[in-house]
Amino acid sequence: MLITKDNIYDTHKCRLLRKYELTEHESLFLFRFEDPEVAQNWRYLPGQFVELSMLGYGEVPISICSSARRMGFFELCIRNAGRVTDRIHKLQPGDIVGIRGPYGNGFPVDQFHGRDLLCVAAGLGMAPLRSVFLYAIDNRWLFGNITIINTARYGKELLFQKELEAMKDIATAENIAIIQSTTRDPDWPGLKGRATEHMDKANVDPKNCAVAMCGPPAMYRGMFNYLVDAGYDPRYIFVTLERRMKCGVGKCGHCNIGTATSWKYACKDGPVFDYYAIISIPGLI
Amino acid sequence: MMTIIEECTGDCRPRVGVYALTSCYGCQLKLATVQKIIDISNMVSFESFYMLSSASKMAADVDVAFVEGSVSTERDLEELMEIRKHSRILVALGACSVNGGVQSWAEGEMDHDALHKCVYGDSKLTMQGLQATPISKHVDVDYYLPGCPPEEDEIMYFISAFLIGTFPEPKDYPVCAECRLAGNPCILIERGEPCLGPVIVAGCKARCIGFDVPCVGCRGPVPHETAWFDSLAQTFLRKGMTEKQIRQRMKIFGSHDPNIERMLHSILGGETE
Amino acid sequence: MRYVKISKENTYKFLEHLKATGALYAPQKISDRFYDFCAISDVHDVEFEYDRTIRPPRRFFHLPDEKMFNFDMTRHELTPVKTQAEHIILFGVHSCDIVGLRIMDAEFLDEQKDSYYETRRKKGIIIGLSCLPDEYCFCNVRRIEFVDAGFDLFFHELPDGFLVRVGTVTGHKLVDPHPELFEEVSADDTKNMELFEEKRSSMFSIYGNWDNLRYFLELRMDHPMYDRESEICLGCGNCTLTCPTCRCYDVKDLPAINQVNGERVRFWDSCQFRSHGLVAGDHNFRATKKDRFFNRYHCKNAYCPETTTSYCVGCGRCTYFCPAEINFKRNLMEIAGYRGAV
Amino acid sequence: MTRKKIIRPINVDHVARIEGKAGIDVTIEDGKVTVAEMNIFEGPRYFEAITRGKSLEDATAVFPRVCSFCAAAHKITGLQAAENAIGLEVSDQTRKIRELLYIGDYIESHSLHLFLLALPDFLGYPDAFSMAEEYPKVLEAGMRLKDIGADIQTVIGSRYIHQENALLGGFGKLPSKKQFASLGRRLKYLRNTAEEALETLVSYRPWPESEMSRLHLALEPYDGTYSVMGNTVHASDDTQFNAAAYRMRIDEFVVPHSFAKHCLYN
Repeated sequence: MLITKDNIYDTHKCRLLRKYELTEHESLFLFRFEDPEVAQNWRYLPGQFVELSMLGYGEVPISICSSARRMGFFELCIRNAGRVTDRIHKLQPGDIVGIRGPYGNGFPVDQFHGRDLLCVAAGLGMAPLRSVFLYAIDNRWLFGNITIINTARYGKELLFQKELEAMKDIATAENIAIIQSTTRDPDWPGLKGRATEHMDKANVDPKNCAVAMCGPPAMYRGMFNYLVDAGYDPRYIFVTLERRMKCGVGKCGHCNIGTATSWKYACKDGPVFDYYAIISIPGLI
Repeated sequence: MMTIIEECTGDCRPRVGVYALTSCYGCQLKLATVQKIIDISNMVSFESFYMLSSASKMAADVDVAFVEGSVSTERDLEELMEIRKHSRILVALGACSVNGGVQSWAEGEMDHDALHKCVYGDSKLTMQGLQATPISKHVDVDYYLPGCPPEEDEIMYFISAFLIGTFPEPKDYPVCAECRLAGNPCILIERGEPCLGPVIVAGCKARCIGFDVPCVGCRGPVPHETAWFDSLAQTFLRKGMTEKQIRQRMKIFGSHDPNIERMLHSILGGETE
Repeated sequence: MRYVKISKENTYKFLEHLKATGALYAPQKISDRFYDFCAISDVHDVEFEYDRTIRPPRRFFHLPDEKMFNFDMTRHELTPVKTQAEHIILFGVHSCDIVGLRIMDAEFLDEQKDSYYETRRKKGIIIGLSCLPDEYCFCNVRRIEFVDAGFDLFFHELPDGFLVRVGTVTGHKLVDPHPELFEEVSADDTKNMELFEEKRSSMFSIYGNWDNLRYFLELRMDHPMYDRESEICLGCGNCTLTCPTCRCYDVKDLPAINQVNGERVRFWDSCQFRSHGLVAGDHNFRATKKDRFFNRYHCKNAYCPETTTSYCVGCGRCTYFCPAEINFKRNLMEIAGYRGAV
Repeated sequence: MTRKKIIRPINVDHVARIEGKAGIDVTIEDGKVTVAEMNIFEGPRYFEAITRGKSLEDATAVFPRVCSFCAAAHKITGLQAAENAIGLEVSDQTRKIRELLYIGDYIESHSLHLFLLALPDFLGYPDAFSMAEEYPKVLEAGMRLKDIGADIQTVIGSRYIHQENALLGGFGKLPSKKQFASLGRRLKYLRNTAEEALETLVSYRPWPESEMSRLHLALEPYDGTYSVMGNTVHASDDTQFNAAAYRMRIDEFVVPHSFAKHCLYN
């Protein structure tokens, strides 16, 4: 639920509770709203994002990567890649930031209920998909079998690698397949190769499966071909796109995507799009 | 919220050095005459600022060094190397430092010997001059403040941002953008005058065009290879300018741009001289 | 709709009254060839026959440069800057620009209302003015040459004055206090308006409609026009900054020298600039000049459901104010295969 | 027994609080100065060379960049030279407004020099910042004088360093009557400030007297108002010559220790 102030660009204060280093460049930040009323009522969907504001530095859109079931708290996985995120990485527990949102459509998880779930992530794409995956685990009874494929170029770049590794104990008992793979790392002891190369290990039924993907456009192209050939229902294939969502509310125009007949704002109409929306926008991926 | 200040005794203010190589001293003058200079001098400690202070050191240990001027003598080069060694952040201040300045106008036309002969004849000097070059040809530069001279608001924005541990996002769009917002009529379209607005980086709020004077390009070409000299040369040709005029005009402040020669060549052919 | 008539002399008197109501802006000549909406001190400076203003009317409601918040870094607080609530009266707005403002409304006053825009827009009074097209105009193929909403009053030129359409309650309230300035519309006046409209329609350089344009744009995405024209393009952003419907903006924080306070400001941006499509890690979604050039052709020709038009209103600014003389109309016609004078 | 010769060299490597880079070498032998050299090691920028063959518009745009403190002087001189070369007469109005621009520069650079660069010497401070607390009033007065000089240039010339709004034959756009009137009001209002500040300034210490014989050159003004623009040069030895004949009266020569040339009047 979007709780805005009179001014849609105004923010809510949030306190940083914990910061975990995930990789060399990415860390996980746990925040809590300062205002108890906001903390009580703030809801979000997996795949939605917030605008995080560091006064004096600027605002950045960050997708939420925690489970939507845990209320009043949320986690953001942030890569240190610019002026603002560099400042965020210097935050200490107890520090305050500004948050507005959540924005975007998010994954339509209601439609996923009763189906198997396949999550495919590459690189930083694991951040929004962790939210979907944790949602499914927290609502385990609503889903069939679950498979998550997490890939990165190198082992040290694999996001949430340890967290997923630790889940392997319960995974088998819960019909969850966790596949982690690297594409370029010669020293990586585990699986190697792109997501498409491990699809044979997915324990889902293509005919009754929802797919959530996040990664670079090249991955989408490969996966789309594979999924459609393998008989997955295109209506349940969803991807999330990255753009520069400066305002988050469809005003500033930086995240516009598409061509003349399907002109969209990634922040408002997306960032999650289904298979048919993607193939209707020529040249998008 | 700032990172915890390490234990410091005495003066904990950030240390600043202001240095000049070869230039007109206008950038330092601009820095020294911003309205809030006293506020700045309270927030930072000027370790070196020869133009204003006799308590200056050449290459003091500083957090940020502003360097104005081009490298035009061997001594400049030595000083620049020293400055870089003693500075955490090095800022190129102004056109000479960023782009080589007007002294690079003859770049590609006359070499240093020819320049020297033209001004000093056969007289020998004890000091060695060099072909003027931007400082980025010799050392790593952390930030650029373009302009001849730089604008007050950009200097203030940089210093304020520096004080909280960041830097302003550099502009990457041309003067035209600010000119339209200022409501000036376009003198390039209307009168066909050689306005360099389309290829020069914004920040001056189209100061000169506001006075009906075509842009001479003192802020230097738009960075990130988005200064389209070739397109503008085509436009200028259509407006009736000669190849020589176009080349000269664009090179006043842009002769060190890595693309200018290639782009002009594609439209105008080789040098006509 | 209510119709009244006003004579030319009374129009000046009416403008005087408007000036007393709020800040009056109207077209004025600012150089040999260009016009702009200027603050009017002498109503006789108002230019009734102008082609197009260099700056679009949206600038009165979505400021080119706007302070959004003051902030305090130690208290972590944003304080919204209150927008000035003075009446802004725009006189002499052509129908293309009126539709332009309606498109702006559709974008800024949707379910997520931009309060800065909203406050000013609510205080805005829009008075339209009929016009004759030049070779740059193509509002007719955009189906908006005769606007039917989005104005408070609309002045149609007659040989001896103006026929005024009253569009809103605000419009009535402007007319009502001055019965001495207005008269009833006669049959002759209506005939004269008809003649004017006839003359007007005959002056367009192209006819028909461009409803299927957007489909051709997609079917011919690799058209050589993009390569050819983007090569000439200066990437200066004039087309987008003069456009009455472009609304991209960027936001930045300006910290003060005291390390405590600062301002969050926004300013007009353009998709023709490199940083527009830039995301973290230096990846750019519109990395080349051609990508950015292409983007505008599609963005402008997308469909705006709220106004049932494309985002391009056919005002001709992007061509008229292009230093490289790139002709938007001609290029679109080339892609879609439309015939007609360029 | 022969007395050993006492040689005392004094080297100032980098003179502070001046515009430009210079050092001073002085050698004293037996109480007598034998060497006194001012080294201008500020790099050469070859203005005489780089503007050759360039269009007048472009060249005159570059000239103010010779020096930031007196940019207006270089700009206007360059324009006048170019106009002379092509036989272009400017209107009286243009000449008058140029003079005003020039005077703005005078006010600005002189107040800067006196209050920001020279004053700390008389009061025993390394710079103006460190005397700001003790002597806020005189510094503030100086800065206000500098501001009016800068604003005159900004209003007329577009900015106070490297004015662009002074072109061959005239100006791009002239300031409005209102702007001129407002400058006039401010100048009148500042008259007292200026006088007080100057009195304070001279009260700090008697100005050094020099008994050396010197020669000064000055322009005879066009209309007897202020000598910043004119055609005739007067020397303090009562000689005079036409500015166009400067090459005959002033000899420029190169000294090996300085990038700046030296001059002799004859």
